[in-house]
Amino acid sequence: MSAKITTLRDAVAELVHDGDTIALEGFTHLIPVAAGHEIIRQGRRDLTLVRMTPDIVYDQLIGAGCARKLVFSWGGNPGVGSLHRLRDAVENGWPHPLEIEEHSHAGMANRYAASAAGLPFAVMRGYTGTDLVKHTPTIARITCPFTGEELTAVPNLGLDVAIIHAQRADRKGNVQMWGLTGVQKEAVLGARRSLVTVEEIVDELEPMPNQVVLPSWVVTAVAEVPGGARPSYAQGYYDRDNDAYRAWDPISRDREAFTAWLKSEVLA
Amino acid sequence: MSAKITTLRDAVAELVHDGDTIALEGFTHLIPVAAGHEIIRQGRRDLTLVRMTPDIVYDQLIGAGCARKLVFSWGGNPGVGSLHRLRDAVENGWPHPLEIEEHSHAGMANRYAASAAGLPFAVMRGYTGTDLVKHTPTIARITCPFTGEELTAVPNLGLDVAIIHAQRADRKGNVQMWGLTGVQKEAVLGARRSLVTVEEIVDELEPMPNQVVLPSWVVTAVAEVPGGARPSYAQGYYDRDNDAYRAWDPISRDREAFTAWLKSEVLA
Amino acid sequence: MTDFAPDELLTIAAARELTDGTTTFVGIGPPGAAANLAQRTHAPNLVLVYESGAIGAKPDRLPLSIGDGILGETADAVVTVPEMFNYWVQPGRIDVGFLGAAQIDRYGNINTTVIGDYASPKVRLPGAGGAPEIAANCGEVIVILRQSKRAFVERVEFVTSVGHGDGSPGYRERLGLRGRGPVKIITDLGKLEVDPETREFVMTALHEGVTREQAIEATGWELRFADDVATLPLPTAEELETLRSLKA
Amino acid sequence: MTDFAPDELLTIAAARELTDGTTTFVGIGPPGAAANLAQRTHAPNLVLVYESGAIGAKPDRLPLSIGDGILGETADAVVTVPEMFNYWVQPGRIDVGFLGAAQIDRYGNINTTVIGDYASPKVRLPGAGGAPEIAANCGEVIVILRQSKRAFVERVEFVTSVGHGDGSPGYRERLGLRGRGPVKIITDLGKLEVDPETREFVMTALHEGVTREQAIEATGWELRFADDVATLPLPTAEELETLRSLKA
Repeated sequence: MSAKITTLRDAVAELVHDGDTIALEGFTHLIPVAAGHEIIRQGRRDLTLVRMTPDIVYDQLIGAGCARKLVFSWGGNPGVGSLHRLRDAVENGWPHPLEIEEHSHAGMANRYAASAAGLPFAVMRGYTGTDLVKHTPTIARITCPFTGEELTAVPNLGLDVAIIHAQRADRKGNVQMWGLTGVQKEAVLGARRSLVTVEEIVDELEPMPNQVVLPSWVVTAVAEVPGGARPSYAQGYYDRDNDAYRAWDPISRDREAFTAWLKSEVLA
Repeated sequence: MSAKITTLRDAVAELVHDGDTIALEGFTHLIPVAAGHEIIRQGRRDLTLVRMTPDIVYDQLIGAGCARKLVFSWGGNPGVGSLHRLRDAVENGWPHPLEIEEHSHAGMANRYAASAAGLPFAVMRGYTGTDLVKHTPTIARITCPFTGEELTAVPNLGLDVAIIHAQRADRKGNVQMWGLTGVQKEAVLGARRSLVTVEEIVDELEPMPNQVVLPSWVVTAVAEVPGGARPSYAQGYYDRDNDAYRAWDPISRDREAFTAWLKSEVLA
Repeated sequence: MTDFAPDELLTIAAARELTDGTTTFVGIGPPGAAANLAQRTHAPNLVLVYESGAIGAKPDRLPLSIGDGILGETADAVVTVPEMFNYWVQPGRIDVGFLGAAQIDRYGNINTTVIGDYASPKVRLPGAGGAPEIAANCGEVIVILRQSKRAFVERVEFVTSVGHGDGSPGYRERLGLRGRGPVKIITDLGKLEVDPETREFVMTALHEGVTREQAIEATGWELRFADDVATLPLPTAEELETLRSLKA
Repeated sequence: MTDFAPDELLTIAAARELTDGTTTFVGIGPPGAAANLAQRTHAPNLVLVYESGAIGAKPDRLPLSIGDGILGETADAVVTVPEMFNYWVQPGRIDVGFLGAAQIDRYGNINTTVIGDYASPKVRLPGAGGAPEIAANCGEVIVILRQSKRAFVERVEFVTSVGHGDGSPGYRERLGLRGRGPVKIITDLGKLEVDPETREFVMTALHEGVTREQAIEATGWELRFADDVATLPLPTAEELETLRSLKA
């Protein structure tokens, strides 16, 4: 089974369903923003949104009412401040209440690794003594059968869909990304279905340093979406638009400003 | 703490002690053969030898009487046949009995991963229904605290020393290898001490596709040993000497021929 | 017609079993040669996965070992060995596992560990390698092995890789093994396939010119035959030529 | 003397705490600026490790985020995020963890999660990020934070990252935490260090021109002072210039 090369609109329509558990991953670099906006446009609801570092595109999905729950480890606008739509949902239940399931980066990274490995859980040292243990049921103790030592277990994420953005794919649907690639490989390998948006589709994938290649047969769909990671960056294509991240702060602080922004920038 | 750049002789003298648990890793590619011969020359004894694929250099270490125990997953002369010194030790106790602890590749790979991660064990699906479970005490059952599913646990390898061969290091002791790199990163990160022999020491490490870089501060010692992986290969430097692997078969079948070979080729 | 060696017959027959577009986990020896031959003939889109970490390798000659440099150089992706087993084999991403064996029994259990007593063996074999988890997790397993009473035994002396156990219904499911396990054994005499009712391997085809008596004689259990035993056509000149050019 | 902002004072003081040749886990904001400044001044062999996967980064400008492309491009090695936490942070390979905080208490416990009730919070903060495991596993932790009664509290409302717990002897050891935990807090007023006897943070130094009263006023617990309270020299023109050029 090779990846289907399709459009962003068709891919989201086919792969993302109401109620899905979905990760749009990217660790500062290569954030699949265009795909997030397409999900808003198609009006998906009751999504469980998973991401280590939900940033402004998750703030937008939450503000637009797509999410029922957020599974995450650090929810902020990096270098700027809070995610105000996230806060408004958590603190005031607007546009509706948002359940949260909160981990550390190490815990989320291990949950992605367990998901990619087809295991129900992963083992790590972590969380001991923190208050996260009291509020997050997906943290458990586990005993080493050889030494008796107590460690921490975190479960598989149970992802229905993973969406990532990569620099390139070839015409067969093999995907190539390079630079800082976070947990994107784990997200795709750990999900039942996957969509990769790419800057461009090329005839041949020239090897790059620190590349990660996902063969076509582990990807469900590929869509060419130039600029699909803006305002984050795509190494070799464009830089991070730091002004856009700063500009998000005043828009997101105010429900009306946000609603107007959504109408003019995403839904129009 | 940076890696010390030293000679093979001094590094082995300092880092490898009688009774150590030691891995000389390499998966067909980049096998640290010269380092193995130096261990034989220095007359180390009672070693627990660890390797996924013990090949002719482990056959030589075992025949030379360096080993008390072998921890492995596939012990053969790839494409040729048996390791006759290993078989003579296991079947006939020559030159002295060899204890074996036997795993699958997946199990050994996970033991290396647990070692690199500083965990007492790793979780996997494996071994279920096999007779390995009856003979290998380092295979245990473990229950998922979230789903109740039964899985398999394998322990940390407890490595005192890891030795690998790489293509290059820079003058600070940063190590670079590329091509198929097996479990070598895990071996170095999982051991208390490590030695990397390299084809050459260069001023600057030019990035290579599929490279693995080990920063100087996780390596104990680096020694320049050109050809140190022969008769295996070092991508970009020399090819595998398949004739040497075939030639090993008749030498290793016979204790006298082996002893003569050891005297003339290693100890001389 | 060209002469050919038993291993060539075996390899060519095995290559024919591979469907284009599937992913195949490839070991050394005949399985590797068969997979490379298939890629060069009827299955150009066969994805070759090697335990050394090469995914989608397209070697232009037969790799000399599963860690041959040509694999990494021609692969779509290169991964570490822990990643190969954890992210690729374990979740069942590979359609077909291609295995050899020292011994196999009527239920497809495989021994590559030891002949005789484990503690003081008659013959110490190389051991498990990747086979136990390939046999457990790949979609299905094809075994390639020359047929003889020594190799085809009533019960393997050591279960290195699980086939269908004692043949009882649901044996693999009870162990939580996800793949279908061994489904075919390709030999120099013909082909055995697992009977879905009894989980016993029965001879479903013979190479042209091979008799039932030869097969019975080369099998350590009371060999059964399918109702219709097919005849496998001999290697074609093109197949032989391609196989030999791979090894050159 | 040049004028400087409180964050500049803080950053420069923190940079001075980093010893050349050590490995430092770097977050965003003042900790990142401090580590980059140290590398550019007295600690050229400081190894900067970023949770985004860059090991040994040598950025020639201040990274705009922990995932800035400049980090990967200048790093000795780039690894995935799971590898970073499992192979590098978890086994305690990093000497110094450099953390910020929203709240910190007298025993160095850190809150970056929530102010008020968890279920219906007054302020929802960004959350844990890499901090809990950095605080648990790095050799030691240095916290960088502007000093105020809001931030320096008697008891944090949520323990995101464990310091010295309730201050009882062996608190960290009982939890199996391997690193020494928070040892210093660098503030815009001076420096607090952990008292090895009581595990309470005491003021051991003040920036030039800062009074004890200012420090007491900006601390939510009954602040103790060391027997000898040192005076930290003000930022030099060179330090300020280097810091500002980094941000340019």
